[in-house]
Amino acid sequence: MDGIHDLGGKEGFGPIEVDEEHVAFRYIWEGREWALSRCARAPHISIDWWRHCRELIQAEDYLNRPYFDSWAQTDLSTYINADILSIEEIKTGKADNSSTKNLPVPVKLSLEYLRKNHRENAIKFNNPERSEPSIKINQSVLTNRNGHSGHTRLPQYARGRHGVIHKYHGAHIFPDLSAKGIKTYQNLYSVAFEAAELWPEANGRRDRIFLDLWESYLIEVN
Amino acid sequence: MDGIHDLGGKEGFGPIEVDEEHVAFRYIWEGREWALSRCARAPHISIDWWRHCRELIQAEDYLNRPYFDSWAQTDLSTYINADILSIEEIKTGKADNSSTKNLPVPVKLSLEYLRKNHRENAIKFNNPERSEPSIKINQSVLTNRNGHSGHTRLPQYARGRHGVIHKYHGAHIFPDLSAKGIKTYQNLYSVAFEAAELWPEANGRRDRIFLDLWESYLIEVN
Amino acid sequence: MSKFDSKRITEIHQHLHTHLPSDSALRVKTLESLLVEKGLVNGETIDAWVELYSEVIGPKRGAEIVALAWTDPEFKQRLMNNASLAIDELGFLGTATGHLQVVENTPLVHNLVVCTLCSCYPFSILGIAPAWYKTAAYRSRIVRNPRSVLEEFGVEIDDSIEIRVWDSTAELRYLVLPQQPEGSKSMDLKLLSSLVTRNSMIGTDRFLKINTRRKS
Amino acid sequence: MSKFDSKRITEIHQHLHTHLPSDSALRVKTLESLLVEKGLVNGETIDAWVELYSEVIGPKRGAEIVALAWTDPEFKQRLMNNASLAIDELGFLGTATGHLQVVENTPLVHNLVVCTLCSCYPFSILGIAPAWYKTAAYRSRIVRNPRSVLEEFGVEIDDSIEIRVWDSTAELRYLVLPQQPEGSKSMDLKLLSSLVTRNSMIGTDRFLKINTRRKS
Repeated sequence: MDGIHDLGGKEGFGPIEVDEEHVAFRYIWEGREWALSRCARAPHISIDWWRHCRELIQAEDYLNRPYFDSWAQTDLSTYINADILSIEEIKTGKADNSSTKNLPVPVKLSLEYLRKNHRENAIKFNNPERSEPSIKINQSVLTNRNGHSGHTRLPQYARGRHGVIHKYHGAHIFPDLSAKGIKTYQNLYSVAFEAAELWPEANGRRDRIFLDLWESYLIEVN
Repeated sequence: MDGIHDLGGKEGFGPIEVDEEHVAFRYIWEGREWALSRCARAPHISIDWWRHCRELIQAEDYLNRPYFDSWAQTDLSTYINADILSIEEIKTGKADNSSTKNLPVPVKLSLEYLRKNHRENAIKFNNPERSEPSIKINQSVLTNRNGHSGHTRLPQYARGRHGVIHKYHGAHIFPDLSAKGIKTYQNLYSVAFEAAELWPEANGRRDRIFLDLWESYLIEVN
Repeated sequence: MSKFDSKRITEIHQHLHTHLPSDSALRVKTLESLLVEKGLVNGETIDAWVELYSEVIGPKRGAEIVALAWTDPEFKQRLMNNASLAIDELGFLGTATGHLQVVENTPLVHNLVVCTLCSCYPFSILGIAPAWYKTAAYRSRIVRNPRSVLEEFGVEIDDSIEIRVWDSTAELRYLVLPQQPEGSKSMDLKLLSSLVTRNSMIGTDRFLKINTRRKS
Repeated sequence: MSKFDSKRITEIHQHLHTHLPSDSALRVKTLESLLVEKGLVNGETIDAWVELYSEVIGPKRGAEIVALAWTDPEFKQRLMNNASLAIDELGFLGTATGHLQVVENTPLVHNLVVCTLCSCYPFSILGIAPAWYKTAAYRSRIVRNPRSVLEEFGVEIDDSIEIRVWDSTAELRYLVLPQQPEGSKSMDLKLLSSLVTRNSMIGTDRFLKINTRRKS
């Protein structure tokens, strides 16, 4: 979707707070939200659907509310959508337990367990049986001119632009369909764009921007 | 600039409050701000520079603060920029009159006067001596693919798109340069775009979008 | 130093973001009182402008233009050719109507007006724009999904009708000329103009009725 | 009814916008207490996850990877070939590093990482991302004006150096391998890793120094 989340190259967001204290969580609730997002999720969810639910937060909230707050709102929206939580429960803060009878009981995991088994959280998104690129390295490509109203990972700033295939990464889950609950694989490439191809003021600057793009975002050109 | 103001086609802004009470000003301050914007302006200002100053309001403020509030902030920024007001004066609310000695004294105008002479506020932006189109009606055109970081009136959603010249309006002040204090004229056209040329989901819809675009935004194509 | 320096304005906005009171009324009061104190504006002229756009100038003017165009073919011709000149005949020329274009609804065409980049509006004939016209929601959606926006306004447009959205990107303002409702042929100008809603002149209303008076 | 209905989520967000308390701490407390009460999460597991990312996992891990790559050419080779496999040797594989790519700075190349569409970050080797990495300001500007952003971070990059910005649009995470600072050849791994700043592994720092320890 052409939402507020698609920020690359947008202007008017002011300076960056660079002198930030180095701390994982500035507030207790930030840590709780991070941990909650690790422990539980609505059924049928995919990372792409979750991201799309975050993108759908009203633009002014997306820009104004704290970062992990938007995670909490996203989580809430997915639980409500899955009929696990209700607006009423959220308003009152009181759980009506009728809706969760058939859900698995959560296990208690210790810090020591999590530390030792953290590698289980390294999710693979590729299909190891498919590793043949259909576009060659150094091939010139043109990206799609349009996105669509669903979740997609071709940002506005890189649409309708010429790039060069830099690297092939195998076939990865295609996010546009994954966000609709459909798991398919598609070849994924790092594509290199000259800065001057993307930005009007970049003429003569020898910088490059690399994006990881799926095959159906790309058209081979001469 | 690719700022938050460039809203055409952006998604995620929710429903429209259609059942609005029909009233010119909902609050007294809205009327005061409207009137202030009619009565006085910083020297050297053009409508295009004023609009650019409004576009430069931080994105989160642009989306969250009331409409006429953003006019007040824009006015303030132009007065500060012209050294007529200072941040210090705005903080304290107390005027330091040293800076305005050479400005003209404002006249007192009555409602009756304003009503009778309202036509003086109908500003012309065209150059009547220039009225020869250089692109013919029905000619196909392609719009520029890029904007730039200054003020421009070619919205993102209509960049790099094909349209047809619908009507010629004479030579009008070119906003991109006017916003930099340079008054030039350029031919202005209404350009018609098929909905399906602009929006991925519009295939088959027989709607059209018309934009008023200056010659240097356009390239003639076959 | 250039007076047209985007970076300087950005810095000023950052200062204002920090130092302005968050209450809009206080912000405007600060601006007004400083300008008055500095002798840059006259307080009574401000009062007169407020009154002008609260009491005198509003969508009633646009409705009169529409009613006249329905009943006087020669006026309509002049209006379609050069609307600024035509409304000047009625004493309606003014703020933001120096370049005015009238776009006419027909059985096969529906027109809609927006300003996606700011909020341009033909003030001297429609008054102050409604709040929804200035929202991000209207500005973003109307060029992309005009039919779903119209549905929210309670207007259903048949697929066979072409929608034309006019995005006011230049100093040209638009007035939609709605279709005259059935059964109103014998009405006088005053009655006819009372049928014309403000929204019908922006395009978020289409089907005017002879038994309802202007609501919005 | 589809469980993947954007319109329904939009409506839910509107409800949440109206009904959630504005205080973020209260919002998260509501979520946590409802999930605990419903038996969907275990409170002690939540505690353990907080502790894991407060105490155990952080940019120190990335710094160890960098120091090892500087001193062990074979490890560096494995790291450049398949970083996920290489960090698994060190026990650092985990959240969001299932697909990891290391990009190496050279005298002629400087690498920078961003996620313009959300805020993807290689958590298991750098910990929780700094707040600036998740701001609209960083995400919008770094792909367009990397040099001016770097200046704000106090890093001046000569025009002759190519900047490569990696926008993490897929499930592939990036780690910048900074250049080893002059005069550090004889240092041991522990000392070397103390020279590596978190920002240098994202790309908003470039010139590591042997006499300053990690600040950020």
